[in-house]
Amino acid sequence: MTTVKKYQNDVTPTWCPGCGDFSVLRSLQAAAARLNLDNHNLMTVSGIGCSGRISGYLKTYGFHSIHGRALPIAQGIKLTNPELTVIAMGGDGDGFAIGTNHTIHAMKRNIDITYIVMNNQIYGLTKGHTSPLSEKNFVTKSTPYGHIEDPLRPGLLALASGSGFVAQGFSAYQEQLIDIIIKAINHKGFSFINVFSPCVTFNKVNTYQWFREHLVNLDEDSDHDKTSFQNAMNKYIETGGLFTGILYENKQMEYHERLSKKHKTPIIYQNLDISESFDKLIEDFI
Amino acid sequence: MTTVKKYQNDVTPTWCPGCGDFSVLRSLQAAAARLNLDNHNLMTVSGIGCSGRISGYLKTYGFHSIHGRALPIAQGIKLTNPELTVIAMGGDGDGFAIGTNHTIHAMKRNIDITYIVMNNQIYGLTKGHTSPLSEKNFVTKSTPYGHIEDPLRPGLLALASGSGFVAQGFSAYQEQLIDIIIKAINHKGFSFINVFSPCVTFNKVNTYQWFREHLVNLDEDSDHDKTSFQNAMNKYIETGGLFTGILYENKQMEYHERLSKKHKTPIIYQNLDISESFDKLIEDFI
Amino acid sequence: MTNNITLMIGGTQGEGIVSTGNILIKTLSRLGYFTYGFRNFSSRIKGGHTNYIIEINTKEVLAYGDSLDILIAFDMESIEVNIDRLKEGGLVIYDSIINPENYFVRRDLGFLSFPFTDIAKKYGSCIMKNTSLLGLLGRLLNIHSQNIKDTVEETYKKKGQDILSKNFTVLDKTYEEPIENEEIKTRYNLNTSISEKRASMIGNEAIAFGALMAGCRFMAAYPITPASEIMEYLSEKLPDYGGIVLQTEDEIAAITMSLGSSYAGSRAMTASSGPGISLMMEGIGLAGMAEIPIVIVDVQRVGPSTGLPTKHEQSDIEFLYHGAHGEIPLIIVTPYSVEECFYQSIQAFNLAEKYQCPVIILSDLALGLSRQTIKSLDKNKITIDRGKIASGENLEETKLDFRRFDFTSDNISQRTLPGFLEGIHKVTGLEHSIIGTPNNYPDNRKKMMDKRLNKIRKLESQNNIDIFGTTNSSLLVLSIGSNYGIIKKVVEDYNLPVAYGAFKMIKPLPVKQLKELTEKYSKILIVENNARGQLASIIKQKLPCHDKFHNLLKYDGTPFKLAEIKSKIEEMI
Amino acid sequence: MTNNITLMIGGTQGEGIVSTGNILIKTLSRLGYFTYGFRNFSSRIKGGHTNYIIEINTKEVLAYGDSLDILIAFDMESIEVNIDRLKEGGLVIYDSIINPENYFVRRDLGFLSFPFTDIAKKYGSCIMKNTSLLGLLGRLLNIHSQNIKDTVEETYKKKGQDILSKNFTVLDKTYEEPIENEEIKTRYNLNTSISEKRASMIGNEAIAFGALMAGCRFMAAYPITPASEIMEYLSEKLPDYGGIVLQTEDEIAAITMSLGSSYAGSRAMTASSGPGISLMMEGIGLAGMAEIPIVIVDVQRVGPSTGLPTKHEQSDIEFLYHGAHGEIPLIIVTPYSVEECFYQSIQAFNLAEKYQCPVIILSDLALGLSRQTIKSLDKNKITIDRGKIASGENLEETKLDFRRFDFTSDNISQRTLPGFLEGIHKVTGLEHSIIGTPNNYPDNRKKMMDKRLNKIRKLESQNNIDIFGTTNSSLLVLSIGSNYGIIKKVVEDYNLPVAYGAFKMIKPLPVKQLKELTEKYSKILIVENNARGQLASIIKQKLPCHDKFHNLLKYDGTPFKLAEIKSKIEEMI
Ligand SMILES: Cc1ncc(C[n+]2csc(CCOP(=O)(O)OP(=O)(O)O)c2C)c(N)n1
Ligand SMILES: Cc1ncc(C[n+]2csc(CCOP(=O)(O)OP(=O)(O)O)c2C)c(N)n1
Ligand code: SF4
Ligand code: SF4
Ligand SMILES: [Mg+2]
Ligand SMILES: [Mg+2]
Repeated sequence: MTTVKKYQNDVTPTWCPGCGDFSVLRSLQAAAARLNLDNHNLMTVSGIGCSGRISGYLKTYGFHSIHGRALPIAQGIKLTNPELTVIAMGGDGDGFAIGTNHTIHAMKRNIDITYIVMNNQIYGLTKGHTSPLSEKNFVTKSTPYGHIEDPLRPGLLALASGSGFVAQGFSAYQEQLIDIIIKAINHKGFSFINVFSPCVTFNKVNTYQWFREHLVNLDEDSDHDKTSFQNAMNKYIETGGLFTGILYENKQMEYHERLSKKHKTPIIYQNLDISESFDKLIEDFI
Repeated sequence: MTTVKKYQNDVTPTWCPGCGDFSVLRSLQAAAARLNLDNHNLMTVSGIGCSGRISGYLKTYGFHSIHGRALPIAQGIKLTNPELTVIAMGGDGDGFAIGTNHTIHAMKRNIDITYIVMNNQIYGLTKGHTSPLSEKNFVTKSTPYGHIEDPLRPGLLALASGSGFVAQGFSAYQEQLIDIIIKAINHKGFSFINVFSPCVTFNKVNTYQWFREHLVNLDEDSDHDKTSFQNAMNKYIETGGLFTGILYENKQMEYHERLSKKHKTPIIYQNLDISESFDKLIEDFI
Repeated sequence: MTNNITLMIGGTQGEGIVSTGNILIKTLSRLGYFTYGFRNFSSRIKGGHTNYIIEINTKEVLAYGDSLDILIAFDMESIEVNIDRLKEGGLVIYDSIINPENYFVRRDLGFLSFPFTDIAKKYGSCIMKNTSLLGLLGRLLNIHSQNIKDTVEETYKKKGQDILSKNFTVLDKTYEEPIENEEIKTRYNLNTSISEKRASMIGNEAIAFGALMAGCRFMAAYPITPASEIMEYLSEKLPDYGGIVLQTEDEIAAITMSLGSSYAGSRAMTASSGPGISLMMEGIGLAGMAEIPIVIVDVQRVGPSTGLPTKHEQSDIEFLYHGAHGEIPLIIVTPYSVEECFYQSIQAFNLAEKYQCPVIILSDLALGLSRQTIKSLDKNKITIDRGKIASGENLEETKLDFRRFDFTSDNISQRTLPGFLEGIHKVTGLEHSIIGTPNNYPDNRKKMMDKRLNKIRKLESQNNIDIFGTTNSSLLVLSIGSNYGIIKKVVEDYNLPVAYGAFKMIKPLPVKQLKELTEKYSKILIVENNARGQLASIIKQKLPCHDKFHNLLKYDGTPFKLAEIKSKIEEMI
Repeated sequence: MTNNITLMIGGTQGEGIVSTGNILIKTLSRLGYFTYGFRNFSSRIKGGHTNYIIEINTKEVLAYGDSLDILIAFDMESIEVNIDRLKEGGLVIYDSIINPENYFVRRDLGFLSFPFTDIAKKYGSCIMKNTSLLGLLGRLLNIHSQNIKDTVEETYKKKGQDILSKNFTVLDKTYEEPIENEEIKTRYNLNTSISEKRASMIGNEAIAFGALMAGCRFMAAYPITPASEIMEYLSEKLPDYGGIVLQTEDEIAAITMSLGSSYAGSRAMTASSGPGISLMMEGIGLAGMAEIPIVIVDVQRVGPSTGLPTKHEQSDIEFLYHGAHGEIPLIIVTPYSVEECFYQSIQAFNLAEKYQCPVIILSDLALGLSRQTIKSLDKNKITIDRGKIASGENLEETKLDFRRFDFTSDNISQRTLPGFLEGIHKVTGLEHSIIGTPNNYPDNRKKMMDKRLNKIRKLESQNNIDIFGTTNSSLLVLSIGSNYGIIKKVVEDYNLPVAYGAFKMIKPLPVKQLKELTEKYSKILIVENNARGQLASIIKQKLPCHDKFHNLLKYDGTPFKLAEIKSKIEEMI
C-alpha cells in the first residue's frame, strides 16, 4: 500500500508548532497516497506566505512562486502538460488579496487543477496583518483599533465566478479533508478548497476551539444537494460560510475538452520543428 | 432648472457614432442635473478604454487614470474629501479583467462612491478583443475560432463581494438609467451599475436589438424584493443576468461611518502642522 | 517612369484606409517592388484624420521620404493637414465629391479630381471608393488591373461573391474612367524590370511568425497597442500546431502563466507595450531568479504612463536594461528590420533556453506596425536549440532531488521537466540551494548570484552591432529598431560618407565591439527616440569616452524625418 | 570599565530575543549611552536560530563591531554558530540548562553559566528567562536594576500587574544571584559620565514619524518585510490626527489609492520593498505623467524576486533610477542614518509637493530595521511647504478649464484640488494639453516632456552628498544608506586618513558636486551592497572618469564587516 511516506521529503517545515498547515500537508500527502499518484507526475505550485512553503515539503515537483501568482503559473503548467496532477496552494492573502484577480479568472476558465487555500484569516508570514478574510473588529498590527471591514466570502465568490467544485475543510478534521482533496483531484475541472488552517501564533480569535464550535458538517446534511447552484448559494448564506464539506459540484466541460481536437497531443510532446510548413505559412504574406 | 448643459464641456467625444457610451454620458449628466450637483464637487474617475474617455467629456473634475485602476484612485479621493460626489467609470475589461481585484475589494470596503461599468462585452479601444464578459463562442481577434470560456457574471460577483447596491442599465433605456444613477449616487455606500452599452463597431452579437429582445425590466417586477440578498441572488440566476433595474439595495454602514469619530474632519481640511505634538510623540521612543 | 514614389492616402479613421494601403503594398510586393508603409493613427476607432504613407521603390526601402509625390484625399481635412508635405510640383488627387482647388495657395501642385465615391456608389457601395482608389493608383503606377483584382479577391473573399464582383466592377470602371491630363498618366509609371514575388509584413507579424517557426507553442497575453498583432497572428496559427494562445486577465497573469508553461516544457512567450511591461516586472524577476526561459516582446510606444498609445518612441530601454528589482540575468535583443524581427525572434527562443533566462525582444511602434516588403526569408536559418534539457529517460535513479541549479563550468545547469521520472526538484523565487530549496547562507547566496549573472556574460564579447556604409569614415551613426531604416535611407539617398550601425543585442551590451568602434571612429552619433538619450547612457556606463558620443534625440511621437538626420550628420562630418 | 561593548544574544526565533534586545537598547539610551542593534532573522516565525547583536558605546555608533565581547546563548546552536565571532578572551554566557564548555576548543574564552531559566521558572515562568538575562546584563554593565524595571514595566504593562511583579522578582533574584568570577563583575562596567536621555528608533519608525510630522494624513500600503513597520506606526498614530491608513488588496492599489488621495489634497504615501515596488511601477509612471505628488518608501531587501526577505541588500537603485516605462520626473532621496530618515522623510513630502512628482525614499533593511540610539531630533527643522497649490478662494471666475499644466518659467504649474470652485481641470496618463485633455500634437508633446523633465533639473547642482573625515585625503569613500554608519565606524575606530561621504539624494544626481569631488580626489571608492555596482554605474553615465572610480561590493545578504572595508581602504591609500 502506498503511504504518506512516499510523498515526504527531508526538508523540515519552518512552520510554528501547532500550525494548521501541517495538517494540510499531511492530508495532501495522504490523498496522493490513496490515489497512488506518481511523485513525478504530481506538481505542486504555491504562492508566498507561511502556507506557500508547502510546495517545498513534498517529494514532488514543487514551484514556490511569487505572492498571489500560483494560479496563473499552475494553469500554464497544466495547459502545457495535462498529464500532470497540478495542485495550486497558498494563503488567504495570496488568494483573496493580491491574487484575487487570478483566483476569479482561474475559476471562470475551468482548467483542471485543484486549488487549496490555507485560510488562517491573517497574514502569517508578515507577522500578523489583516487579511481580506479577517473578521470585522479583528485587531492586528495593521488594524490596531480593530478592522472595520467585513470579510470576503470565498465560497460565495467561487460560486459566482463559476467554479465547478467548491468545498471547505478544517485542519483538525483530517479525514474529511483527505476525502475532499481526493474528490477535488478527481473532479475534472477547476476545484476550490478553502481550508480553515489556524495560525496559532497570530490569530487568537479563530482558533481550533473556535472552529470546532462554529463549523457545521455539510457531508452530514442529507438535505444538501450539492449539484444545485441555487441550493449551494443558499447553503452558504444559511451557514454564514461556517461549514466543512462539499458545497457544490458541477461537471461543466473542462477547458481542455473545449479546445479543438488539434490539441489532443499535449504541448510538451508537440514536434516543434515545422519547417516543412514554412512555404505554406509565408504564402499568407505574399 | 438645471439642465444637462451645465455638465457639458466643449470636448467632442472620440466615440464612434451610435456607441452606447454616448447615452451613459448623457444619463450621467442628466442625473447630475436632476440632483443639481455642483460641477466643482463632482469628481469623475475613469480607467482606460473607449469608455475611459468619459471623464474628459464632463464639466467636472475628471481623472482619466490607467487601465483597471479607476477604483483605487476614486477611493483615495473620496477618503480624502468625502464632500465630493465621486463617480468611477470604465469598461468591462477595465473592471472585470485587469481591474477585478480592485472591483471586488472596493465592493467589500463599501466606500461611498458610484461605479458605472460601461459593458460592451468586448475591448473596444484595442479594436476588438475578447472581454471577460464576452459570451461563449464569441469570435474576436484574439479568439478567431470562437471564445471557449463562459463569461463572468458581474452582478453575482458584486453580490458575493458585498456590494450594497447592485443595478443594471441599458444605453437605450435612458430614463431608467438616469433614475438608477440618481439612486446609486444617493445610496450611502458603494454602488455598482453594470450598463449594457453596445459597441456598434466590434460587437455584432450583443447589439441594441439583441438587448431589446433579451432584457427584462426588474423595476416592473412587483415580486422582486430588492432588499433581500437571497432573492437578489435567485433573481440574477433566474434572468441569466439579462435584466435592467435595481437588483439589490442594502443600507450597510458605509466605510466613513465605521471610522472612529476622530475622522469627522475630512483629511483635506486637517491641520497638517502638529509640531505641538512632537514632544509627546517622541516620548514613545525614549 | 520612376523608381521611387512617396504617396499618402488620407481620410477618416475607420473607413478602410488601412486595408486599402495594405492591398496596395501586397500587390506591389508581389510584382517585386519594395514598399514601406507607415500609418498615422490615433487612439480612436472611427472618425478623426488618419493617413497612410507608402513609399514605393525598385530597391529595398525601410523608411518613407520626407515629402510626398502624391497625396490622395477623401476629405478636405486630409489636404489641409498634409498639403505642405507635398514636393514641389506634386500631385493632389481628391475625391470629386469635395472641391479643394480654390482653397489652397500652392500653385505648383497638380490637382486631379476623380469620382471615387461616384463610381463606388454607382457600381457597388460607398465603401468601395477604396477599391476605386486602388484602381486609379494602379493606372498611374502602371499595374495591370488583374494584379489588383487578385489581391482584392484574397482580402475580401470571405465577404461573398456578390461583394467581390461589385469590387471588380468598380475596379474595371475606374480603369476605364477618362483622365484628361495625359502627362499624369505616365509620370508615375513604375520601372518594371523586376519580377520576383516578395512578401510584405509588419514587424509584429514577423516576430509572431518567427516564434511559430521557432517552436513557440504557448502564448499568454493581454491586448495592447501596438503589440496586439503578435497575439492575433498566433491566435490564428497556433491551434493548427497544437499550441495555445490564451488572453489573460492582465499582464501579470500573462507573464506568470507563460512562465508556468515554459517551466513545464513548452517554448512560451508574451508580448506587450510599456504599461503592460511595467506590470510584468515582478514576473520577469522571478524568471531571472528561477532560471526559467521566457521570451517577452516589448513593442515600445510613447510613454510615460498611457502616453500616446498610437505614437512612436523608444523609451523603455533603460527601464528594461536595469529592471526588475534586484539583479537578474537578462538578454535584450533589438531587431532593426522586419526580416530581423523574424530571425531574432527565433534567436530569442534559442537564447532563452540556452541561457535559461528571460529574453526581451525590444521593438518599437514604427517597426512593429509598418508594413513593408521584405527580402525572402531564409528557412535554413531556422534552428531550434533547446539547451540543457536533460533527456528524461537517461536520468540516473536517485533518492535525492535533482540538482536543477547545480554549479557548472559555464554556469548553466541541466533542466528537467515536471513529469520526468528522476528529475524531481524545487523551484522558488527565494535564494536557493542547488536542488531549489530555500537557502540563505551567505556563501551559497554569493555563488548563486555569480552563477546567474555570469552565465550570460560571454555575450558581451560577441559582435552584436551590424555595421554598414563607409566604414572608413570618422563618423559612426548608431541606432536601434526602426531608426536603422531611416538612417540607411538618408545615407543612401544622399550618399553620405559615414558608417552606420544597428544593435542586434543591447544586453549584454557588446562591450568588446563597442570598445573597438570607439577606437576606430572619432565621433559616434547615437540616434534614438527618447528624451534622456537612454542607449547612449547605457554605453557611457561602460565606456568612458563621453566626449566622443553625440546624441540625436526626438521624442514628440513622430519618427525622425530624413532631413533631421541628414542635417545632424552633415553638421558632424 | 569600558566605553564600548559588542554583545550578541542568541536563541530560538520567536522566544522573545527581539524584545529583550529592544529593552536593553531603550534602557541604555535613556541613560545616555549610544547603542546600535542589528537583528539576524529568517523568514520563519518560530524556531530556527536568531540573534541580536548590540553595540554599546559612550559615543554615537551606527554599526556593530566585527567581533564580540560577549555572547549570551540560550541554546547550543547559538554558541556553535557564533563562537568564532568572539574576540580573544571574550566571554560566553550561557543558560545553565545547557553545558557547552567541553564542546569547544577555544581555550582563550571565559565561560559563565547562569541559571536564567531556573530563576525564571522559580519566580515566574520560563519565558521570563529573557528578563533574567536583562538582569545579568544590567549587573555586568553596571546599570541599576530600577532602570531596567522602568523599561520592563512600560513594555509589559499591558500584560497585567501579576506578570509585571513576577518579572520584577526575576530581576531582583538575578541581581542577587552570586557570580563567582570577580573580575567579570567589573570587566564590562560602562563608564557612566553621560546622562542625557536619548531616544532609540529604527529607520522605519523614523520615516513614519517624519511623515506624521510632515503632515502625511493618508497611507495605503500592503504589508511586506522589511517595510511593514512604517504602516504599523502610522496605523497606530494617524487616527489621532484624523488621518487614515488603509491596508489595500495589493501594491497596485496601494500606490494608486495614495495617488488618488494626494490628488484630492492630502499628503499621502506608501511603502514597500522590491517585489511590491516592481508592482508599483505603472502607478509611479502615472504620478510622473499626471504630476501628482507622492512619497514612496522602498526599504530594500535581497532580490531578485522574493530573494531573501529578511536579509540586507541595496539592489533596487538602478531599477528605480531608470523606471518606469517612458520618462518621468522622479526624485530619490537616500537617508543614511535614523536621524536622516526622519528629516528626509519630511523633506520628501516637501519635494513631492514642490515639484509635483513622485519622490522615493530609498532605504535598506539594515537601516530600516536596526534599532539605534539617536541624537535628539530638532523639531524646528520640521517645515511644511505645500508648493503651488492655488488658494481656492482667489481663483478667477472662468468659463474655461483651469490651466493645471500651464507652462511656467520654473516648469511647475499651479494645482487646484477637486472641490475648488474655479479649478476644474482634467488629469490623464495620456499626453495632454495645459488643461489636461488628451493631446497628441508633436509640438505640445515635446513641450510637455521638457516641462516635466526639466522641472527637477536644477536639483542636479545642489550639494546632496555629505562629506566627512579627512577631506584633504586623496581617497574619498562614497556610499548610500546604512553603509555610511559602517564606514564611519571603520574610519573612526581605525583612524583612517580618508574622506567619506554619503548621498542624501541620488536622483537628480548631484552632478555638479560629483564633478568637483572627482576633481578634488584622485580615487573614489564606492561601497554598495549589490553585484553590479549600481550606484557607480549611475555616476559613470554622467562622469567619464571610470578609472577613478573603484567599487567595493557585497551581495551575500549580510552587511559589510568593518574589516572588509578597512582592508579595501588600506589597499587603496
Ligand atoms: C508582491 C509582494 N507583496 C508583499 C509580499 C510580502 N508578503 C509575504 S507573505 C504575505 C501574506 C501572507 O499572508 P497569507 O497569504 O494569508 O499567507 P500565510 O502566511 O498566512 O500563510 C505578504 C504580504 C510579497 N512577498 N510580495
Ligand atoms: C496595463 C495596460 N494594459 C493594456 C492596455 C491596453 N488597453 C487599452 S483599453 C483596453 C481594454 C479596453 O476594453 P474595455 O475596458 O472593455 O473598454 P472599452 O474600450 O470596451 O470601452 C486595453 C487592454 C493598457 N492601456 N494598459
Ligand atoms: S505564523 Fe501562523 S501561519 Fe505562520 S507558521 Fe506560525 S502558526 Fe502557521
Ligand atoms: S469601438 Fe465600440 S466602444 Fe469604442 S467608441 Fe466605437 S462603438 Fe464605442
Ligand atoms: Mg493567511
Ligand atoms: Mg469593453
